[in-house]
Order: sequence, then C-alpha cells, then structure tokens
Amino acid sequence: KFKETGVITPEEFLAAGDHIVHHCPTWQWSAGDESKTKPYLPKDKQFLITRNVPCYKRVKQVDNHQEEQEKVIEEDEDGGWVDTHHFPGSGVNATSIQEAVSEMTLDSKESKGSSSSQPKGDDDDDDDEDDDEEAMDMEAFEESGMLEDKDNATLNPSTYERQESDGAMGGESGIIQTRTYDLNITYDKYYQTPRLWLYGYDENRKPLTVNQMYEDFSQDHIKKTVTMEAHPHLPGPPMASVHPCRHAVVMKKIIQMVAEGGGDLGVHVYLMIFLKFVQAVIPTIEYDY
Amino acid sequence: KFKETGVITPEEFLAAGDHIVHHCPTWQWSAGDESKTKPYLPKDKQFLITRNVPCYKRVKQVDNHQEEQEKVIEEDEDGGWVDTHHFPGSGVNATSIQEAVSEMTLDSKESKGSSSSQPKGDDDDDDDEDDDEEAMDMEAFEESGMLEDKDNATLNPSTYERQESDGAMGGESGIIQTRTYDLNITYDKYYQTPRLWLYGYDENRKPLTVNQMYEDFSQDHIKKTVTMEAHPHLPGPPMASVHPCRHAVVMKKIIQMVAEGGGDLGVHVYLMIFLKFVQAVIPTIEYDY
Amino acid sequence: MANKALQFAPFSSFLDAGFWHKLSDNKLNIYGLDESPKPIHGFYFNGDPVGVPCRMNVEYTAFDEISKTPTRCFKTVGTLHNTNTIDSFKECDKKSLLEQSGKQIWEDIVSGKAVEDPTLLSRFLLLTYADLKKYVYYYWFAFPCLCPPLDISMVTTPVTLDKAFSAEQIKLLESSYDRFQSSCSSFVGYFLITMDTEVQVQEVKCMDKHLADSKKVTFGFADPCTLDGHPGWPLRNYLALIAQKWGDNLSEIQVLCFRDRSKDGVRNITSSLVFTVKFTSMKELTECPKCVGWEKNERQKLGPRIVNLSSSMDPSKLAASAVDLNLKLMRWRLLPELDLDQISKTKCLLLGAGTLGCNVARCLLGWGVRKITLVDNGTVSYSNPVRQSLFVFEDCMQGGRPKAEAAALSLQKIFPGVDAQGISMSIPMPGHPVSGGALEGTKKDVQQLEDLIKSHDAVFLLLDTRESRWLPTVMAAAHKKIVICAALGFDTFLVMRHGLKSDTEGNTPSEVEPLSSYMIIPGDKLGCYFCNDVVAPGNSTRDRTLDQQCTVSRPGMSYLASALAVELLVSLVQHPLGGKAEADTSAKDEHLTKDLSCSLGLVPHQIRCFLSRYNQLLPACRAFDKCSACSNTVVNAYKKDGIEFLLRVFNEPSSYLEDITGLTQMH
Amino acid sequence: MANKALQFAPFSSFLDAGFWHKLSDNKLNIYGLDESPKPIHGFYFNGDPVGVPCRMNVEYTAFDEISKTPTRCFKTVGTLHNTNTIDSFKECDKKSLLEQSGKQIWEDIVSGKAVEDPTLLSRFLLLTYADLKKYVYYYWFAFPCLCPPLDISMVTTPVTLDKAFSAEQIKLLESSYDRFQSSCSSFVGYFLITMDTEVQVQEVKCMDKHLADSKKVTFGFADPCTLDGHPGWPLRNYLALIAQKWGDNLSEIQVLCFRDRSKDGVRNITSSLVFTVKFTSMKELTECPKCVGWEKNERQKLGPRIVNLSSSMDPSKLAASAVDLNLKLMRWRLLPELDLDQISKTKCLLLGAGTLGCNVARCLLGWGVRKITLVDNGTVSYSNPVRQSLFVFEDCMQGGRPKAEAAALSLQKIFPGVDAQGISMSIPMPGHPVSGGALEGTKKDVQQLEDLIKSHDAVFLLLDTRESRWLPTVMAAAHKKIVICAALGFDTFLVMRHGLKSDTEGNTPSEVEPLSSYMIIPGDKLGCYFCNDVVAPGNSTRDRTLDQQCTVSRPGMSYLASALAVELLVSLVQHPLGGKAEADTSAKDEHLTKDLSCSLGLVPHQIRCFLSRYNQLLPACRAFDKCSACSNTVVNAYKKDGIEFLLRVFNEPSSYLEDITGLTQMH
Ligand SMILES: [Zn+2]
Ligand SMILES: [Zn+2]
Repeated sequence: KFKETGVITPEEFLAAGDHIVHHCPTWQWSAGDESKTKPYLPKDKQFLITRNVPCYKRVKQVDNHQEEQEKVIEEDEDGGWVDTHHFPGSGVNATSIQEAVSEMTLDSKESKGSSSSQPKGDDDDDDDEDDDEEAMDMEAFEESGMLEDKDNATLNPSTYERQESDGAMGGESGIIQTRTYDLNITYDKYYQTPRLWLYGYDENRKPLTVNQMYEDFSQDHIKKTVTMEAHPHLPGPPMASVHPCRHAVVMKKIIQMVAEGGGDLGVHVYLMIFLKFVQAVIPTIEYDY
Repeated sequence: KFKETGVITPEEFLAAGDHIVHHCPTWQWSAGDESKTKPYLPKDKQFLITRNVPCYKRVKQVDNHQEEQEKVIEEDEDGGWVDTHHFPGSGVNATSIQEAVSEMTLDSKESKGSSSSQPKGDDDDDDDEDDDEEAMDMEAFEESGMLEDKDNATLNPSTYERQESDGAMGGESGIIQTRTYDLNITYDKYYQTPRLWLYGYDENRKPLTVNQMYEDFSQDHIKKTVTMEAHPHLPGPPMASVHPCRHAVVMKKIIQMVAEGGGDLGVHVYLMIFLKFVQAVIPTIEYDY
Repeated sequence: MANKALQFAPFSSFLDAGFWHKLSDNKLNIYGLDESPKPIHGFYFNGDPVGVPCRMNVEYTAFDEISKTPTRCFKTVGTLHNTNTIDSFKECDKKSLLEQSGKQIWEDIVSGKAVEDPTLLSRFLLLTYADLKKYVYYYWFAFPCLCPPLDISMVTTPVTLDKAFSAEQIKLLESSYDRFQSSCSSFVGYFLITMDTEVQVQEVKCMDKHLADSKKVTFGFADPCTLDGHPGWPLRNYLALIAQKWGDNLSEIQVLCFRDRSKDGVRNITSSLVFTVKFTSMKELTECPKCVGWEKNERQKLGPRIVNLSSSMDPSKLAASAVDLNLKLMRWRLLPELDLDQISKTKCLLLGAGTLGCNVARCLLGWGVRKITLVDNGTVSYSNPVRQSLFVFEDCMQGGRPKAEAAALSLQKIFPGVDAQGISMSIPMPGHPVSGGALEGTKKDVQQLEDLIKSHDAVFLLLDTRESRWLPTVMAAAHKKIVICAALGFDTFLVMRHGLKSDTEGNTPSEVEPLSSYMIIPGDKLGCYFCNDVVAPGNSTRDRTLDQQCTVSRPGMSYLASALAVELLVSLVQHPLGGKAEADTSAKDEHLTKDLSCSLGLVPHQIRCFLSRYNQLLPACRAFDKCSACSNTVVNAYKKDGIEFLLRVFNEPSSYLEDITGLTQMH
Repeated sequence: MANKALQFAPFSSFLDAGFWHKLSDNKLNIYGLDESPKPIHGFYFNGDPVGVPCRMNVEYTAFDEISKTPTRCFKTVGTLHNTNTIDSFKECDKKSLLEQSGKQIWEDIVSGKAVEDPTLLSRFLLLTYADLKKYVYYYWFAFPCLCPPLDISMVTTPVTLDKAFSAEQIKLLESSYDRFQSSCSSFVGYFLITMDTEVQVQEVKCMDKHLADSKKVTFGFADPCTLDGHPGWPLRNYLALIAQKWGDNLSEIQVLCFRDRSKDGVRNITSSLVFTVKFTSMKELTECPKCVGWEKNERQKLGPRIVNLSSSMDPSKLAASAVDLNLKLMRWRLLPELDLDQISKTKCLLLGAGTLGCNVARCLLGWGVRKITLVDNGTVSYSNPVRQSLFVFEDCMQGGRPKAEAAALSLQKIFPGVDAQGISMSIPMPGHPVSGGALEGTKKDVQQLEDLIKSHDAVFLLLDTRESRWLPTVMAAAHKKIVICAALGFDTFLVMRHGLKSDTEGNTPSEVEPLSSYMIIPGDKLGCYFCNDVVAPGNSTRDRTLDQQCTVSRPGMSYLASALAVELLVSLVQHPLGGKAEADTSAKDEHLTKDLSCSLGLVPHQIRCFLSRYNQLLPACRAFDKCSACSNTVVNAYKKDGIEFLLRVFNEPSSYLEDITGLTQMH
C-alpha cells in the first residue's frame, strides 16, 4: 500500500518514528497535551519533536539558485512539490537529494557578502513599531545596583557572541545569536501522511511571526503549501505547517525514483526521506537527519 | 402629474383625505403613535381610520363568481389588479364598479345555504387547538354568585343576537355576532400612493390571525398583493396591508376609463375611488364610502 | 305597555393588539413587579351601524398621559390592575375592586364633581395578566354602574327621533348638538337639551339653573348602543347622577339616546331614541348604592377573556409566517403551479458544511425547506467565515466550534422555525483503512450515515474529496434517495444529480447502449458522480480534477454552484416525474428551444461551468454498469453484506472495487 | 594559566507560546486575582549543537502537576510569581524573592535533601505580568545561584573529553552513563563518576561512601552549555553543594561537563569538558551565602523581557492573517499574476443591502476587500433573514434594525478586520417630487451620496427600482467610478458594468455609430444601465422588466447574480486596462475561443442569465448619446448645476429628462 500510494498507516508512522528516534536522537517522541491524545497512536508516542534547531541565515541570503536548479517533481499537476535543489544529471535517488542539500549549505558561505543589504520583503513590515515601543518600555523596567552586575562568576555571553555570518561552522566556540526552530512531525489521519510543523524563535528567543518565518521558507515554491493551523497535539496559537496534501504524491514519486535506480524503500525510512523534504522547505535550517 | 401617472403627493393625499372625512364621517384623521410621526404630513392628520366595520360573511360564502365576471384591469402585465366583479357590458366608469359591488352584496343572500359546510382551507388549521385549551382555561376562571348575575337592568345581548345569515339588512334590530375590521389608509412615500391596512376582530372581539383574515379577502387575486408589514404609524405587530405597488397603474387606468367616458377625475376624489378597490379586496365588508 | 323595566345594553370591550403591545412594553420596562393600579383611558362611539355591539375601545393610546380621544368619540377613564401572576389575577377580589370604583363614582356624584365633568361617570376597570412568554393575555373589564334601590321603569316605549320630533326640530337639534360639542375641548357624552323657543344643547351643570327656571329638560347622552329598544350603558350612571342630584324634583324624565350615524356619506341622527323613565330619588341615600358591571365573557359567563396573540406577537411565529407569505407571493404572482409544500417538506441532508454546505443550506432556507441536517467533521478555522456563510469570527475562538453544529445553530439564528441539526462525523472512505481500535467507531459512523440517509429525502454531496462521496453515493443508491452533488475547481464547477434507478429494473443494464449519449436519457438511467471514472476511489493520488484537496477557488464559485445545486433540487422536486425526470441537455442548443415539462424550467443531469469564459454546459450521461459506486454489483454487495463489504472497500486497495465491478478489465 | 576564575554560562530562558497560552488560561479561569506563588517546572538539555545558547525551556507542560520532562532532558523546579498589575510587577522586591529562593536551596543543601534529590539545585523563579488585552507578556527569569565567599578558580584549563580520556574510557563512560540514567525514573542532571577498575556513574548521594573509601571521584553534571571554555549554570549550585557537604575533605575536584550531542545520527559525547577547580569549604558557613541569578534582557541589562504575542494570539489578527493567507494560496498555487492588493484596496460602495447587497458584500469579503460601505433605507423585516444573508432573526425584533447598519455589523462579526460601514439613507429619485419640508433632507442625501461615491472606487447598484439607480449612475459617471449593476427578475438577472468614459473624450460622441453592436467595444464606449431605454426614469408605471417593484425571485438568483457581480468587478480590476477593458461578448461564440487578456478570464459588459434554460448571454452595447443618465448632456448638467439640476429632475415629470437629452424626439 505504501509503495503503491505513498500513504502510511498510523502503525507505519509509529515504526518510522521509532526508527528515526533511534537513529537521530535529537528527535523524540512526545505525548502532547493530554486532552488532545489521538487514540490511534500510543499515548506517549503521539508525535515527534526536535527543539532548538538553529537557523543561521534567512533564505533570501542564500537563495541565489538558478532556475535550472529547480525541477518540479511532478510537473503534470499544478503545484507539485518542488525539490528546490534538484541538480540535473546528479542522479535521481535519495542520496542525491541529500547531496544537493549539503552542497547548497556550502554555497551559503559565498553569498554572505550580500546578506545585510537585502531589501525588506513587503510582508515583513509588521512589528517594527512594536519593537520600538518595547525598547522604551524595557528601559523603564531595568534595575540597577543588583548583585548580578558585580558577579564575576557569571559569564557575559555577549563577549562570546559570534557574528551570524560566521555561519554554521562546527568546532568553533562562541554563542551565535541565531534563530532557532522547534520542529514537530505529526501524523495526519486524513491525508495518511506525516505532517511537519514549525515554530520559530528569534535571536532573542521570542516567537517569530508568520511573516518572519516566511523569511526562512523557500519563498517561491514552499509558500504554496505552508499554512497556519491549530496544532493537533499542542495548546496555543496556530502554528506553521506544511500542508500534507501533496506528500503522498511526492513520496510515491520518490519511491519510484528509487525503484528505478534499483533500490527498495522500506516504510520505516519514510521519515528519513520526509526530512529531506523539510530541508527543501527551510533550506537554511541545521537539524539532525 | 396625478392624471399622468396615477401617483399623488403628500399634499394631494391630505386634500383627498379631508375630502373623504368631510363626506364620509366614519373616516377620521388620526395622529398615530407620536414617535412615528411623518414630517411630510400634519401631526394630527397622519392617516385615515375607520373602526368597527362589520364583515358579516366570509368571502368563500359569497364567492360564486364566474370566470367571466373577472377581468384583469391591466392584462398586459403580470399580476394586474383584478377587479373581481367587473361585469361585461356594464360600462367602464367609476359608478359601474360601485354598482357591481352592490349587486354582489345582493348575491350573497342566495348563497347562504352552503355557508356552514365550507371545507376548511389548508391554511386555517392554526388555532383550533389553542381555542380548545382556552375554553378549558376559561371555565377555571369563571366566578359565580356575583351581583351581575342577578341584575335585571343589564340587557342580555345574546337574547338579541341575530343569525349572521340575517345579513347586512339595515333597520332590523338585534346584535349581530360578526367580524369587524379597523381600516387605515396611510400615505406611502415610496410608491406615492395611499395604502390600505386592515385589522380584523372575530365575533368575540379577538384579533383575527392572518389566515382568518384571508377568509375575508378575495382569495384568487388579492392574496397576490396582501402582505403583513409593520404599520408606519401604529405600534404593535405587523398588520395586513394591500401592497401599493400596483396602485398607481390601476388608478391611472381608472382615470383613463373615466376620461374616455368624458369625465374628469380630480385628485381630491382619489380616496373615494381608492375605497372602491378596497371593496374588491374585502368583498363582504360594509363600510362607508 | 307602561312601566316596563328599563334594560341597558352593556359595553362590549374592544382591545387592539397595540394595547397589548404597549402593556407588554410597560410591564417589561416600567412596571416590573409593581402591581399598583395605573390610570388608562378608552373611548366609545355613538355612530356605529346597526347590529354592532355597544363597544368600548381601549387602544395603544390608553397609556398616554394626555389622552387623545379620536374625533367624535367619548372618553372613558379607567384603572388598570395588571397582576404579576395568574394566581393573583384569579384570586384578586373583584367585588371589592368594583365596589371601590362604584364608591368613587358615587362620591363624584355627591360632591358635584361629576356634574362639572360628567366623563367621571364613564369609568372602567381593567384587570389583566400578561403571560409574556406565551403572548397570552387574560383580561376582565368592568364598567361600574350604580344601581338604584328600585329598578327604573320606562314610562314610554322608546321611539326613534323622527317619531318624537319634527324634521325641523331634528335639524335644529343636530346643529345645536354640533355647536355644543365644538364648544367643548373634546366631545362630551352627557348633556341637556331644552326645546322651547329654540333647541339648545347644554352642559349638565346647567341643570340647576333650568330647574330654577322650571324649564323642561331632556337628558341627552351619546349612546353607543345600536339596539332600537334599549339605551346603552352610559345612561345608568347618568340616571344615578340625576337621581342623586335632582331626583327629589323629578320623578319622570325624558331621555335622549343620541346616535350619530352616517352611512354612504349621509349623516343621520334619527335613529336616536327618546323615551321617558320614572325613577326614585337617591338624594337621601347615605351609603353608596350597590354596583355592578363586570363584563361577561364570550360564553356569557362571568369570567375573564383570554386572547392568544402569539401568532401576531411571537417573533418566531411572525418570522415563520413572513417567510411563508414571501414564498406564497411567488406562487400567487408568478407560478400558480408551484407546489411549495412539496419543496418545504423535502428533508435535506447536507454532507459537508464548508463553502458549499453553508450556501446550500441558506438557499434551501430561502425556498422554505424546514428540515436541514448538516454533517461535517471539521471545526471552524479563522479563514472560514469570510467564505463559509454560516460562520462568524466568534465560531473560530478557542480552537473553533465543530462546523456542523455551528452551521445548524446559525440556521436557527437566521430562522427559528427551521429544524436544523449538525452532526460532527467523519465519513469513512475507500482506501482509508480502518485499524483495530477505530473499527467500532467506523461501524457507528456507517450506521449513523445510513440512518441519516434513510431519514432524509435528498442528499447533497458537498464534500471536498472524491473518496468521501463514495459511501453516501452507494447508500443513497441503495435507498433510492435523490442525490445532488457539487464540486468546485478554481474557476469551474460541476453540479449534478445522480440517476435514481427504478425499482422494477432488473440486474441487467442494457449493455449495448453507449456509455454516454446526448439523446434523451430518463432519470432512472442517469449516471452518478463516479460513472465517468474508470478508477475506483481510494487511490488518493489521482483524479482530483474537481475534488482537489485543499482546493482554492474563486470566492464566487461556491455561490454559483450552491445556488444551482439547490435550484436543481427544487426543479427536480417540481418535475412531474420527480427524481426520474429525464435529463435536459445543452447538446445542439436543445436547452434553448425545448418545451419545459417542469414549471421552473430545465432539469439537467449535470451543469458544468467554466467561469473564465462564462460558459455553462448541460451534459448528461448514462449510468455506467461498471460504476464503482452506483452499479448494481456494488449496491447489491452493500445491501447484502453491509459493513463487511464496506470494511473490505475501506481496507483493501482500490483494486478491490475495480475487481468486483469489472473496471480492472478496462484498464 | 592556573587559577583562572571560573565563569559559568548563564541560562537563557526559552518560553514557547503554549506556555503563555496556558498562563492566560490559568489567570482567567483559576488564579483570578490570586498572586501567590505557583509551582511550575522546566527543563534543560545537554545535547544542543555548538553555538546555541545555554537554554532553559519552560513550555505548555510547565503547569502539569506531574511533570513530563522530555526524554534526555533535565527537570528544573520553578516558582511562578504572576502579578496582577504592571506596577506590582515593577515594584516587587526582586532581591528578596531571589534571596528566599537561594535560602531554600541552601536549606536543601544543608539538610541533605539536595543530596538525595539534586534536582532541587536547579531552581528557577519566573516573574510575570500578562496583559491579556494586548497579548503582551512581561517576564523575568531568575536562576538562583549560591555564591561562595571566594571566587572559584580553575586549576586546569577545560579540555574536551577526548583529550582527557582514551577512546575506550569514553565508550565505557557513555554506556555507564546510559545505564545510570535508565536506572533513574527520569534523567538526573548531577552524578558522580568513578574511573578505577571500571567506569561507574552513580548518584550524588554515594559521595559519602566514596569519601570513606577515598575513591577518586569526578563530579559530573549534564551541561547545557555549548561553549568550549566554560561550564553551564547548573554547576554553580552543584559546587555549592559539594563545598557545603564535602568541602573540608576536598580542596580540588575534577568536574565533568557532560555534553551528549548527536549529529547526523551519530552520538558524540567527546565535546564534554573536563577540568579541575579549587574552592573553599562552605561547611562552616552559618548563614545562607549571597545569591545571584536574575537573567539579563536582550539589551544585556537587568530587566524583564517583553513578548508581544498579539499576532499569534489576538484572534482578530489571527483571522486577518488566515484570510490573507488563504487568498495568497490562490495566487501562489494557481494565479501568480493575480494582484491581490489591487483587489483588496478597492473601496466598494454597495447601494442596497437586500438579497444582492448582502451576498455581494460577503463575496467581496471572500476576495479580501476591506472597505465596504452599505447604503439602504430599510429595516430588517421577518421575511428577510432567510434570503438576505447578513441578517438574523434577532435583527427583526422590535420593528427591525436598519438594514445598512445591521449588514455592516454583521460583516464585522464575520471578519473583525473589515472596515464596514452602514448608512441609512434614501436615494432621491427622478419623478419623486421633493416638497418644501423635505428639501433640506434631500439636499443632504444628495451631498452624502456624492461624498460616498467620491470616496469609493467601485459602486454596486443593487437597488430594487430603476429610478433609484439614476442618481448614482449620474454621479459615478461624473466622478468616473467603476459601476457594477445587478438586477433580479423571477428567474432571470442582469449583471453589468457601466462604461467608464475617457477624460480625453470630447462632447461629440460619434453619432453615426449604431446604438448597439457586437463588434469589440472598448470600455470607455460602453453603455450604462439606462442606455437601452428611450424613456427616462421617473415614469413609475412602465419598464419594470427587471426592477419590478416588490419583486419575487427564485432564491438562488441572488446568489448567482451577486457572485457574478463581484467576479466581474474583480476581473475588471485585474484587467490591464481596468475599467476601460474592452467588452467580451458571447456573439458568435466568441467567448469560447477568444484569447484572454485578463488572467481571470473574460470581462463582459453584461451578463444576462435565464435560469429556466440555464442560458447565459454576454451582450455588449455602446453608450447612447441620448442616455438619460450617462450622456454628456446629463452628466454635464449635473456637474454644472448640481442640486438645482437634480431638483428639477426629481420634481418635474420624466419628460424633463427626456427633453434635455433629446429622447422626446425619439418617441
Ligand atoms: Zn455511477
Ligand atoms: Zn447610459
């Protein structure tokens, strides 16, 4: 059924989830809000979560991809899922996608020069005023003469801050003022596929607005499928989610690509492949997969 | 303007109203509810009213008119106003209409035999149950041993009751258990014509329901123009009204008929003519015109 | 026939609906629980035509501080006792109330106040209880009258004016009367008449002077009675006044019952009555005489009257009749053939309460349909209300209300008379496997859906996926219900009715006939939504042309498709053959010239619209004998094996349906 | 570089929106005005990638009584101080709060409780103020730390695990650590490590035994810090515990900052740090040492943080963005050329708030139009709500609310972001004379209507009489506004746009051109609603084909006409030429084959629909130079004489308009 249609059952989701938790320990099962427990999944394995995934750059800063780097996976239907970094001739199996993604990450270094002078999109003019007000407010609340000011044992993290543009290098020390994301993967009963949810924080750990998050999503194509909806397992406001209506189709294509290449995809690796797609949604995110 | 279009101004309505009050003293000007006073008419002459007009019979009891007695005054438009008792060859001037009406009243005596065995229309099954309940209720409230029971000076009106079928004969004595109507004529600013309102009471002086009132309206044709609407000058529930959308057209035709007969209709007699139409709406009503 | 006891025609109370309206208002906004007596007023008229009862009107004006008695009418002063409960209405001491009122009249007589202002003789009591929830009003009038110790007897038989006076005198009386009334600020119901050198009508208080002058005086009053042998009620207290004030000087008096009729524009006072009565003086009476006056009810018993105004005051009844009337106007004016009952009694089941469901429900309301059931499994989200016309922002709060429920509630808010129900339920779908724990739930859903389809007459398929239309299609085919199906694209839509197979038809569809044909196709040979497909539902990656998941469509599309879906149902219901009506098509422009067999017009099988070109086609196609939904194979398998069959369809790949119908062979 | 003072990376607080959601809920439903401290909990993680701050998470689960710390995370116990006012937030004594908390930690250390359960060392304070109206939250975290009397200094530079231990040892440590954690009910952040014959990870409370055995112990803790030269905050209280409990036995200790990263599916604990510190015993301390820990804000000042969640928690903002997103989806997925701004910024004036007005307004909302003004002079009656989709039963009560007002209110209830206004106003009509008293009112109405037309971009004529369309037609022509006109019959309707004359055009229309033609007509040459008529409005007895007064129509008609009226406007606005777009017609089936110049499809002049035959025509006609509404004669007379001209039109018979336009000659 999975190979035929690209959809999976709750049981298969569970198996694939266990698989990913085992292989990518940053991913964990979560129980979610108790009042929202879905009966078709175990209580403590309702959905997958990984927290605090850094996202060092805005997609605009790296989005210098050329048209030929894009290939709509399913050209015959409107709004097919776009694999943003599909390189012609690189071979159409799962690893090639991964390669493309990692290559893209290297790309990012070269484009850093133009990062700060990006014109603002017409959507992200929303919070500037509020921010100014806040700064004013904050001053009024600040206290002086507290012990903390004189405490030598407290590290001043700002002295250890690195510039964002120092990028995603491992090994170096220092705190990066960066956006981070919490990612969730839930099971969508209706579409019978996994579904990705994103919740971002800015450099000051404040929740990102939708429009701010859009700066991290692959603009031209992924907007088509990013919607704001109530999370099936969490309380609180609507969260950004990649609408699952095309997941099965794309997954089926992938299976076929792999099969044509002589491979055979088990349903347990579904989520591993699924995560490759996530990279297409947020190209600049650095999470474990 | 009036002769050309059949519409009248508030000033003309006022003149026509004064004319009718003068000539038909049962009609009086009324001020209506103060909060609803219309600025284009004098405060104490907002609309015309006549109360307690007996309506001895249901229209079904007299409605034995044949098809050839009906002639749609304006055949070229849908829903033209029907002059229910338009006799062919009787001459088309205003008096002929009046004659037709009075002739119809004579008709009624002949048809009285069949009056009680009329099948109920499918609309008037509304209040029977309530009535039964009421009767029960009433008994519980009745008191005995009151002085009134022994008072010889009080006339027992029921001993003076006449049968309904004794009809509308003048001169005879006795109380008739009959429906009565309050009629109002207001000025409709929008259609620039008078507008007739009816409010009926049953034999026990209780307000008639819409469906009961329909028993008094010329069934086949007038239903088309009878609507329930809020009275422009009175508080309380919606009242039955003859929708004025065709008034001007019909009035214009009448003016033409009279003109063809060599007559000339002044605007002051508008309401006199208007009342002729009322007779077409409630053929069995006996009011002063 | 001398000395016949004088009998008075009692008042009959007349209340208009405006009075009850104002009373309700006052009770709610002013009185509250205050039961204290309130001053009101009424009036009577002395010009009613013969045969009409002796009426006393109390109208919406009754509560006005400055009374506006209509021209030529006579004011009466009343006291309203509105009770808070039905019990206090019942138990209140009517005798004592009446006695108090009588006493007041008596005092006014004795003190001479009533001579100055004889209107004080025309008192009334009104005892009410208003059931404001049911719009039922209990009321009991009393018109208090002081009774003389001995009955008053007539010395002469009452005669009409023309028999008592010359035409000349009558004329003089008339003009004198008019002069008198116009000299008063408003019409006065009691007066004196002297007829010596000239005819004079004067105030009652002139009596002392006339007595002194020994003038012959006729006591006149405006008489609301229309009987030719009896005076009306107002005379009673007038006689009491006379007896108390001047009774020792007069033992016989002439009375004029002034009746001021007009008919056909001609005024006529000659039906006024004249007679002479004999009575005893009440001057020496130290105590208030006994008092009567409670009105009898329509059963001629001493009891209250009850009036139920719910049909004209209960807003929900008013709404129901207004809606009804509106539709009837359509029939009366334009389409006498229209069978509105047939439409309004059609029970409609709407599967889907999204953009289509909301508008279809609204449009059905407009046609007078009263039973509307909506099924949906979603909740209202923030983007819904601007497109889904039964929801408001409020419905999105706190995670969103269930759509079906919110839609039904909204219908009730629009029209309280509707029987609307919302059912939150998922419709099981082919290819959506039912795993262990969900089995019971699915069985329940299937059962509930079947019950719903059985208990309705028409099923609207307004869902957003192809798969979810399958089960209701099969069930409706099995239970022979009308199905109207609507599906939206971005700027296209399809609205269609499913064929309604005949009972008599065997299991052998005529296999030689072409699948699709623009020849006339009778309603029982028409296809369903799935008839054109050679792939069974369940394969969720294909064939989403119109049912594309997470569809976006031009906002206007849902209005167009919903309206046509409802109009198609209504036309179908009005067609003499009902669901079996043959399909009208647009092939060869047939739809422009064809005779109409339904009063509302064509009844097509399908309406396909392409908005970008404002193009509308009316295709029709025959039922496909291998259809994965409406073929006999499927319908019979469902009828025979029920849930077992369905579970196989849900759980097995779509090839199962394709296999049993024979579709596989066609691939 | 011995004896460098040890510096700890402070915690950075991370709060998710779910926390604020739950806090708001609790404040509203449980706490009320109760400001007493509430127990909450959070957690930290020791596996974050390099560069990420040392975070402490507090989530929606913080309030759960039984804490559910995520796998591989470490619980912290906190106290919530939620204040009722911003002032009490500001004025609350932070020092004393922190001291209390420090005291508790100290007591737990001294009493040995913290040895049994070292989680008690990981305390935090959270001071909050929730502005529930603005969805703004003020918060300030403290992670209390007990400061030793003297600074602690490092004896060795921190090195990573691989530099301190062999690969073999690291492997053993990893498995020993896993064994230890899995033996605990949940992960424990403080532990001991002994590395002699075997590598063992043990509970802190084993220290006494190890001391007795003189075993070399390494103090391990789960380190959320990712810096390679510094340990994280949890070590501070751990050192205080060690110094208080065993400080007199130990002057130097080895510390292991356990960092449990994984990357690309590969676990790696080698970035853990090892170093030795020297410290003073705190055993003899009689008083609680001083305590620090208030978090700095993003300005690196000691002050609270403020988070504004209105965009994700304010329902009306959520609705606005959901609606926006929905429309963008349409553009993104299907019509990249679509200019949504162009549509949403179109200010629409709806004349008439009946069946058409209601549905047009709804459909405009669906397209994202934000400025909608409705004009109507009626009140909602009982028969309206089932047909007029912005009204509910409630609106009919007490005589009915004014329609325009009720409709605007309803739009706001559907979507709070709309700028909807309702204006109760009559539109003066030709042939409806204005008498003395009404003159001022009429002048005001004319002025108001003109102001409205000037301040909007598109005018919808949705009125029910022909006459009432005249004045707005003239005004819109004078001010060159787009006009969309819709009129209903029983089962027919007309939807059209008025021509939008060019400014450059002179006063001389080309008189030789035929009145009507199916050739391509440019938008500035198209006619208006009155162009086909040879009778001026005002003659109320004729020409009511579609505007028939007190019209009854099939309920679906208004949905169809309203949707097309809105889609026509939207197409027009999207057309490169806007209101001047040439008219597409259905003549010779041109509409089926024509190339589309607007992304949404055809932009016809008129759409005439005959529902009984499902027939839809797209006629187009030229502006008529004698038109009683849009001809230059009339428009110029209006421009020149304004109200004077209009009053003549209102007051004089329709022949006036016919005379000036030259229509009379044509009769
Ligand atoms: Zn079929
Ligand atoms: Zn024109």
